[in-house]
Amino acid sequence: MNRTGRHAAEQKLSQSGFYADRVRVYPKAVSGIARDLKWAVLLFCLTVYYTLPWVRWPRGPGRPDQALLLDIANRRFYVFHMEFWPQDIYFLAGGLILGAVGLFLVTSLAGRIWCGYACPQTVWTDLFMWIERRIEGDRNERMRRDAGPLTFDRAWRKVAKHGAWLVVAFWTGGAWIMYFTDAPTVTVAFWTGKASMPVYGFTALFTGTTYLLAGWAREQVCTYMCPWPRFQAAMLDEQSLIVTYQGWRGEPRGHHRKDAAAAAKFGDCIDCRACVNVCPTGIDIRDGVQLECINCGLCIDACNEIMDRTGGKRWLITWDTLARQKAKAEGRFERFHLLRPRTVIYVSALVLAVAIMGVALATRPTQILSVQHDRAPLFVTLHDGSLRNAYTVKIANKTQRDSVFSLTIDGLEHASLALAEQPATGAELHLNVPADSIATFRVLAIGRPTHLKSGEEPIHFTLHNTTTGETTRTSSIFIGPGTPVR
Amino acid sequence: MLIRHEWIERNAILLLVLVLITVAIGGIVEVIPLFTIETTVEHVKGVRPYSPLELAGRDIYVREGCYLCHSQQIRALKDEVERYGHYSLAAESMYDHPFQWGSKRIGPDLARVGGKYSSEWHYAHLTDPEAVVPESLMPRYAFLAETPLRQDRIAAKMRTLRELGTPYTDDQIAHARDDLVAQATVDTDLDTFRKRWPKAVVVPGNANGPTEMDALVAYLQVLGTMVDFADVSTEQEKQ
Amino acid sequence: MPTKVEKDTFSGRDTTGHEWDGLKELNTPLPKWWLYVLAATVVWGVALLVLYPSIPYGPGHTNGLLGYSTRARVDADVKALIAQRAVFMDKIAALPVEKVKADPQLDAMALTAGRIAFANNCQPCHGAGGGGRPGYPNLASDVWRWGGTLAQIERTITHGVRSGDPDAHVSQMPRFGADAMLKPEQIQQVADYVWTLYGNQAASASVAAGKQVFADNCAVCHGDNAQGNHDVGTPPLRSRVHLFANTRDEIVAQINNPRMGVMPAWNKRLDPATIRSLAIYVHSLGGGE
Amino acid sequence: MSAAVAAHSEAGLEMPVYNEAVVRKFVIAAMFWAIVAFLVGVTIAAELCWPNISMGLPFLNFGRLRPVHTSAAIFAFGGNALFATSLYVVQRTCRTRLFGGDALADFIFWGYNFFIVMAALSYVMGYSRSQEYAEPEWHIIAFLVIVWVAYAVVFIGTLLLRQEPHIYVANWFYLAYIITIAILVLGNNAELPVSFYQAKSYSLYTGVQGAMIQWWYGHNAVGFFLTAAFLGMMYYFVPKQANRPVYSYRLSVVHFWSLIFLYMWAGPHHLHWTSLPDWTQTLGMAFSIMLWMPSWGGMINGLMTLSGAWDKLRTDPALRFSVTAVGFYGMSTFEGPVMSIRDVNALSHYTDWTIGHVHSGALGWVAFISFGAMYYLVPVLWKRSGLYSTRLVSWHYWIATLGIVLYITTMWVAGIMQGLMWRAYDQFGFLQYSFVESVVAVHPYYVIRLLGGVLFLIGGLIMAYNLIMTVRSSRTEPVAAELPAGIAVAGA
Repeated sequence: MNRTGRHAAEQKLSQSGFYADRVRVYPKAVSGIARDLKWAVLLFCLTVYYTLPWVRWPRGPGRPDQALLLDIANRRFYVFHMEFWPQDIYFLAGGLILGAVGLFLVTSLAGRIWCGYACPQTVWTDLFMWIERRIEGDRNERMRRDAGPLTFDRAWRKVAKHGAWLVVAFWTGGAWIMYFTDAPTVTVAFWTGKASMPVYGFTALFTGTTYLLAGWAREQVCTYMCPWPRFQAAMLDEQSLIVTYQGWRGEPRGHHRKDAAAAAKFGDCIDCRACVNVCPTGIDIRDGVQLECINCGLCIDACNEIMDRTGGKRWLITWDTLARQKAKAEGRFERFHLLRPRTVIYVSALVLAVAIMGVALATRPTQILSVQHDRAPLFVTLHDGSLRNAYTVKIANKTQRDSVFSLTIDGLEHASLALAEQPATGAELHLNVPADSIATFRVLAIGRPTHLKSGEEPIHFTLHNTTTGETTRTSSIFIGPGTPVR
Repeated sequence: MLIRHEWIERNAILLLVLVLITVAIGGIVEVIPLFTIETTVEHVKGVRPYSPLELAGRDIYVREGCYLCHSQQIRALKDEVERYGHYSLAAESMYDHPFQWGSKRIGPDLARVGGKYSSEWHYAHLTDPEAVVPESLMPRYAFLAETPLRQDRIAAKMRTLRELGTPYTDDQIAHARDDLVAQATVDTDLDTFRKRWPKAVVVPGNANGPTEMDALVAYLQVLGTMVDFADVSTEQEKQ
Repeated sequence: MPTKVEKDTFSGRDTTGHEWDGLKELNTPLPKWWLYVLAATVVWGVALLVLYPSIPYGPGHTNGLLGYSTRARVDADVKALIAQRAVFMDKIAALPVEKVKADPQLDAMALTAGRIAFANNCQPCHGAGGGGRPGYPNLASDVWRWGGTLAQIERTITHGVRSGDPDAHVSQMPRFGADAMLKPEQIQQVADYVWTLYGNQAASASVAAGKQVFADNCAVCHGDNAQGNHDVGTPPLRSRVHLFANTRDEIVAQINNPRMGVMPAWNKRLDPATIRSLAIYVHSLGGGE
Repeated sequence: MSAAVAAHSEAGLEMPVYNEAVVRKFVIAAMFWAIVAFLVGVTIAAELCWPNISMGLPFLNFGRLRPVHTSAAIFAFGGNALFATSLYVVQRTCRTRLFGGDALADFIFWGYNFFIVMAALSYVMGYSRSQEYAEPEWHIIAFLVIVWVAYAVVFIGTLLLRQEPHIYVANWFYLAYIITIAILVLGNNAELPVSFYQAKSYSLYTGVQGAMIQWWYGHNAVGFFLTAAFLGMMYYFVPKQANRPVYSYRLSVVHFWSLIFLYMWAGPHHLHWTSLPDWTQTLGMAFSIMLWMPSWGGMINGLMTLSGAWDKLRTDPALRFSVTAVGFYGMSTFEGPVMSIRDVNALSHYTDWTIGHVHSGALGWVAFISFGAMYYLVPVLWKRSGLYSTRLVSWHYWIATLGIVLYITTMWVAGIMQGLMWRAYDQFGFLQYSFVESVVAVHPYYVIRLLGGVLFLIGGLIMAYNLIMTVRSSRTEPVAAELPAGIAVAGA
């Protein structure tokens, strides 16, 4: 098997030294369909990331007008027309599960395209490499400079590159902060030195991590640190569409094709190493599927380019399944199997989960009623012999309007309700709860139950928003003498 | 360094000894000073060994694994101090064999539950938690009220604890069984009992002698009530 | 087993030369990034040890450059919280109790402050939530001895009952039996009468006689209709809620040799804002008039 | 392996006959206890959704069953898997039969499993010390100590009798675990029985010192039982299944010593903000952070061993479990140091975040690496030509992975929500939520967590069926000769 110069370099190191110097990868620029796709995804992702905090979404006076705002301090999460409270955080759990199953599905269909195209690590590394290339030149130029002496030319380019990286990293870290606090306000505060310490701290933290991860660590994150490649490797199967070198077509490889007789001995691969030179993780795809491959397909572009130039047939490296490759090598034909038990299960799980979440979102209550029975005293006897229980009632009004709620009780004989503060009693209480807030009331229920079963009875509270008409019910208990024990 | 490691790899006993030394260091540095540094357990007044009924209740608490859902440790955090009361001092669990600080709050912290609710509430709640707190996830402990408390072992338990350093007096151990019953009897003459066990909460009990639930409630009702924080200065709380 | 350093064909690295059950090891050097991150975490860890209390020695431990302590921090946090609320507490101290009650913000503050003060000071006698116990009034019910309005409650807390404070509530029920002010049969009769006020039955002749005894001896304090009198601290006897006398025997005992409660004056222990907050909290327990 | 066999026959050496009978017993026990642990776990997860399914029966209550679950998972399933693999690995990598004879090996098996049964029964009957992961009373622990000493004697004796000049890296880890667990158990179980005839005893330690010793024990039960020992398992089975040399011997050396040194310091991070003095908390936090890379050393060695054998993941389903296990190991050993930071811990402690973290380690790492080892071992030990069905292994893998995803995502989110609700203040500066409101809010998460647990249990049952059929079915023909290098596949 043809081993690359990279391994030769490592080999030298392995004989001495406690630690290995990293073998630098100098990916070469390439153009083609995979590259175009990657640019498109990159542009889309970065545009969304940097501009989304600036999109406005009017919500009325006194309320944030940022379309996407995760207001941790006030525990409100604004997503366009929707607003989430801490109790709604289960949508986050749902989202995480959807994300995980979605990744399972995508991986079993098309391998690690998440890694190759949409993962933030890939997107920012790509961006940083583009900057590197603009300043330090393409692969050969960079290798030559790095191998040469430290000239002024090399020095200023290095400084410029790291400077540019830091600017982008800072921009990235700054944008991150804007998702958690009003973007225009924090920008002004930031530059006038009036922002809070956490704002500066987190900006610095995310600037630093972006710079280190996308500028320095790059493919090492994917190879050594990220757990996802382990899972996805286990999730690939024979039917997954992955970047594949068509060995049956390419081998034996060789570039001595002076005459037709010699050419006939060789396969299509001319061993030009273009696929190796463009690889962002520095591997040789012709060795087959491997841990480092992120399925980005740049080697496909590189190979196609060479084939076009040398008059060979395109797609020597291509997207294909292992099963089809095996069949092709044996001269058989094999279809794609997109519908497999696994993918069907994933899709149905996804559809089900999306449906459940959609329904939950659409029917999300705009009010919450929480009723807690007082624990001390459990009940009070009044002078006329009637019994009174006290409850802490919390009403969350998640609408944007101040509302009047009516609270009623059923299941208790001769019942009346009162607020602890106000002596007046009646069958129904009217409670004001301001917009977007939780109000707490101490509610007294008075009754003369003639037969308390084992000292307590179940009762029900009904909350009716007179403004929106929404109704919520919850159950509680009414306690009297003769509690279960003693 | 790596060359020398060959020596270790070739000698099982050397490997064993080196592992032993390596793993011993962390524990020695972290544990032993907790016994030698005097401020580790704060010098505050009021903490006394558990009364016989409280001790019996505590044994039931331990037996039933209550610590799996309830912590007994108010952390030095603003919201916990507001919710549960003054943060826990090391002194407050100095007679706890073993400590019951817990590691998970499926239910609320109990470090200062003593006196927070009425004893009647505790009986009703232990019998059927959902009857008084409909949202509760707690299982029913009605069987505790039907199980008579074993009284014959209490003095032996107190003597065992005294051997481990709990300062039970001869008087306290001599009256162990009497006090066990007295604390679960409403109308007994309590003067001598109160002298031996200040701040102990007398629980209703019943004519047939204390049940396991009586003991558990007595224990719960004393939790966190022994130290009077009005008398504790911040200097005393420094560790 | 004979050992031989081999070269791994895939990675091009040397093995260590040993083999166990077919397993070999490569002699790959450590990844550089791994060492860097390890070094960074060690720097981080050491920085923590320098900045915070950490290293123990015999009788003590280092305190760290920051002078940090979790307990000092939480004390400061709680103080800040109290300071945040103090703005309101000062207003509470300055205004009469009804005005405090009328202001929703001050009311909310007072209720919370009162709840905490109640748990720390009042709960041992009056029970959690003011539920009371034999001899100690239930504050959540609608029966009051010394009055259940905000001002009356505030006054009771401030000066106490039979506390020795010059402004304390003081009253004395005569020992009708022990001092032979009533004959034993009169006591039985009046007890029967009071027993019916509780909603029970008794011999009608005795009740009628008792009613007369009551009008002659008791009504002056307890009221003609046994409705009680806040000025002298008499409870309403025509009620289902009683402090000392819940059974007929206890009624007799109370007439013979009455028990009377004592409550301390709190003005020496608590500041006016706290007392005012307590009054508002107690009033909110459910029985406030 | 084949190379080794060839080398032996060339050198005219006899292959020693190993004691595989005891390994087989431990494998069966591990499989049995795995099912028990998952089943009890599902039961108590259901009790947290609907508490009254315990019907108020004392022995079904959460407080008594939860130690059964943790002990069955850690000590019964994990322990038997470790006994099986350590005794298998030490024989082969030392090229010698177990020291001490077959009777002693059998005593370890029966003794240890008797200990498990005694412990589980004692919890449900109402004997517990109520110290986490150290619940058995004194007489059961006394018995365990005897068994453990026998185990140490057999293991160390085998090391001393070895026919190889060097001790293989897997055995370093196994040895460290055996020694350290002995120290931990003796240290944390110091207690005085009320009487020699009673199960009840009182711990020697009280309050703050007791807490420190408990978490010195508890954290290192995780560090040595669930980490170091399972790394030993990984160091044998991953290179074996991948048929590749271990990635880096030097990394093994550095991460082994740094791991066992640093781990012992990390206990106090379970006691942040408590009445444990600040200095101890700081030590715990600092050393937990330093522990990150030593932990990852094992992950790197496991994963990079696979370079060059990556395609095996598709043909060897057991390797799939091992690799995913290493991935989860990497995730939870990153999460651990993060949670040990004092301010993160203020939010995460006492919440279900911790539960999620523990299970990403327990389900993702410990269980998966054991599954991988057992799928490898069963055909080898019973001399079968391969597993009954690789398709069933795939089903097991997918169902179990989905179960883990449901479990850890919901617990993570639920934990953060609890933490946020407990510390939420309203605009006046008063606490916003009562405790019970956070109980109501986690209910849906508990239901999803239960579903995740059920999926994991179903996976375990599929595995049990597959392994039983591997031994019993005629499809997997017995092989008389030596063992296959990887796993050959009989059924499809």
